[in-house]
Amino acid sequence: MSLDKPYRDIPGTTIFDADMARRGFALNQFSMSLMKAANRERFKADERAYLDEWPMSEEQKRAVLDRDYNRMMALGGNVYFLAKIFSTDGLSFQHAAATMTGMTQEAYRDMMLAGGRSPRGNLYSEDSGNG
Amino acid sequence: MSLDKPYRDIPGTTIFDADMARRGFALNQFSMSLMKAANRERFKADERAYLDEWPMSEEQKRAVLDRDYNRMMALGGNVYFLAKIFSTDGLSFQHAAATMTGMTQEAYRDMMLAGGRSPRGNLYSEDSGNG
Amino acid sequence: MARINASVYTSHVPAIGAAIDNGRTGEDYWKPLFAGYDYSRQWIAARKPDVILLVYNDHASAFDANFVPTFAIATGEEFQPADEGWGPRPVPPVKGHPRLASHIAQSVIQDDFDLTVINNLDVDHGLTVPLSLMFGQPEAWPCPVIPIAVNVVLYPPPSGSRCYALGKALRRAVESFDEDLNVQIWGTGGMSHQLQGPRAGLINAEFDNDFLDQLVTDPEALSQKPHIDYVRLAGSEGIELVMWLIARGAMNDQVEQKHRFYHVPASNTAVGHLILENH
Amino acid sequence: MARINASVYTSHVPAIGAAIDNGRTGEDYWKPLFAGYDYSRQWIAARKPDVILLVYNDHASAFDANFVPTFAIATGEEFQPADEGWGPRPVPPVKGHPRLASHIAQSVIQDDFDLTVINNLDVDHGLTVPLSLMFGQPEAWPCPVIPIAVNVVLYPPPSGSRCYALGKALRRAVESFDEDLNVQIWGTGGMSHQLQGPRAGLINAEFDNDFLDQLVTDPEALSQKPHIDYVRLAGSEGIELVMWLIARGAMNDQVEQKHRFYHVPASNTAVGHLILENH
Ligand SMILES: [Fe+3]
Ligand SMILES: [Fe+3]
Repeated sequence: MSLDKPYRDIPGTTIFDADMARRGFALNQFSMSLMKAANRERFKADERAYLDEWPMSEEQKRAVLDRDYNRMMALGGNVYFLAKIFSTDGLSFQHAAATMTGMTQEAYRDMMLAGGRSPRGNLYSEDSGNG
Repeated sequence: MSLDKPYRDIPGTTIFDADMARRGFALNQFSMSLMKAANRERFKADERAYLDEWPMSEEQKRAVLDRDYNRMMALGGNVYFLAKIFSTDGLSFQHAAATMTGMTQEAYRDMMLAGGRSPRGNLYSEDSGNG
Repeated sequence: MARINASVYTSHVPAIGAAIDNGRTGEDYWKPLFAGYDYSRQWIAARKPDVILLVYNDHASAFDANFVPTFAIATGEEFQPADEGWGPRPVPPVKGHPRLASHIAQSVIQDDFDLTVINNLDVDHGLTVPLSLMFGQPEAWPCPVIPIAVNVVLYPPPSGSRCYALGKALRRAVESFDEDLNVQIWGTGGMSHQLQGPRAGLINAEFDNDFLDQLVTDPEALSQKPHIDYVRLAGSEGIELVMWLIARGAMNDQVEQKHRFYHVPASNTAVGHLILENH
Repeated sequence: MARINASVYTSHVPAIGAAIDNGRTGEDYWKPLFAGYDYSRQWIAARKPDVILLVYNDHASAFDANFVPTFAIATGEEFQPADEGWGPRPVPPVKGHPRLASHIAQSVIQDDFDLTVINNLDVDHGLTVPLSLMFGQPEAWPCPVIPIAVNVVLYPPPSGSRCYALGKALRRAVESFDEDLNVQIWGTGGMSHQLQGPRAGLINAEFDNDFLDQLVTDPEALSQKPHIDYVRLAGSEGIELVMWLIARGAMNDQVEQKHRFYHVPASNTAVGHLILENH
């Protein structure tokens, strides 16, 4: 038997476990590199060229270029690492969170002001989408 | 009460515990820096100047200049870190060990060939020196 | 002998730090949140600790993907605020307490906790936001701080019961230190939040309030809560709450609750706050 | 399912690596030592493992004074021989087993061991000398290796009983892996030696042989031996022997001893070697 991964049935959620960390290692280290101003400059000047310096899959590079955070996470990215990308873009955590939900930033902000996303219908895959 | 340090009565032995590591931090990091060829060159070219780049005590610097390994250990150095110093000097672990015992390298080597330093008289401070 | 007399629990949302640093605490959005810490600033001024053991997690600031310690303790002299990508927070450097930290490391490892011992460590919002909430904006932090960093980013974090047991080991370590010190332990992070994926923005006020209740009255039972409950019910980042169990484990079974506060939202997160004293 | 079928124990003296790398194994000084591994090279050729869990310690090579993990596991694809100050050993890079290593990390942390998870790691003589002793000088190492690094440099190392318990947790982790794999676990370091101070050169053959006896027949009792006994009786660096208890803990209570060897000296150190099988 293998280890249980009971968190697989949480809707709309990717748990960053050791398997994901392995898959996303280069993606996350690339993101980390953007904590240095000089690297941010180089990345902004030519994103593709900067990405090509990292042993990332083409899929991972594409997801970064597209700023598709859900895709990045499916490919092993972790949100605290990926935060260095949207910080480089001058965007806030709330903005990034909104894009991952498919909501506008305004609608997301209003949802948070009204008490956040309800747990109702959002705890198990079978009842997701009703929340 | 404080933590027991029962190892204090082992003769001729410095245990590298957290207190020693704190005291020797800069000394050990300086030693580590000698793993890079460029740093070894700079150290060899002007030992004093290279040491002055590190936040070490004057006592620690003096012990390094004197290659007084027992003194370095009393000031928080650990032998695996200090090994980078005698490696830089082109000396072996056995040579360094010999200098710490006050024996010639030959006498030390002969002692090892004959089975090493005997535990007899070398286990407790009160009976040290008879071994 | 040193003693742990009190514990503080608080969320450590980066946006709270930004609001303080940019002078926006008086805005309508932030006012109710900071009001919840008015009592706390008075309380701590009156009960000034000699040292704080501050349990927090790094958020890909000091530790990269190559090195993930489950539990780490920092024994250095001074810790700089980390540059999290937009320059370090404009807060004072954090002074450590090398002698007590080394003592704790030695004691807790001999107690079979497999700590990583760190000397220098840049500390991110997880550690500095709680200091700002409790102490405001002083020239220098009023006391030394020993950072205790917990992995809650790479799954699995340490279990709730492991965290609770670590708290008890930390207490034994503090109580075997030979200097008279008034020590506080802080647990930070949480409450419910999820920063990622289509479910981002999840807030579970019922879960959070139950957690606050149980942390005060029955921490032993709370420590048995499995990880899956945190991530399912309180969001993928809600797992940070296991760090509160470390602080709670270092306290008496019976404690006096001095303060409790709960607020939604701070950016994406529910904010919880408790002050507990030993008597 | 994966299974731990055998374990190997050996000292990992750097001078042994140098003797192999410089073609000096036939010299009078070294001949008797390498003769002690003749059986071992035949044995392992016949019982080729699919993966080795290799328990060792770093000697200020990959880890500096700023970062001291008590237990670390490396999950990366490949590990380069470390440059220990005179260039890396001329041996092949070590391939990891990322999938099994990640599985073990997750399992063992959930089992309340506070591992540090590392991806890339340069491996020093502590890991490569045992590979050379067992496999000679191949073009490539014959199987993947998962490095498990233990702090034995900064006192206190993990206790003997903690190490023994980690071995049992590693076994549970391996046995919950869903692929059929023939796994070996190696414990390295020791035997008696002291590399520092006026007492340098201490060798305690009686201690070492008692340790070898007891490791085979009564490891549970041996795991209770306190640190002070190792450092007092087997030298300050003799404490490395606690790592053998990790490998032994992963084995059956009753084992078959296939090989035993003891020799003094290799440079400053007594060399011990055991091969044990499960049946
Ligand atoms: Fe956090
Ligand atoms: Fe060693």
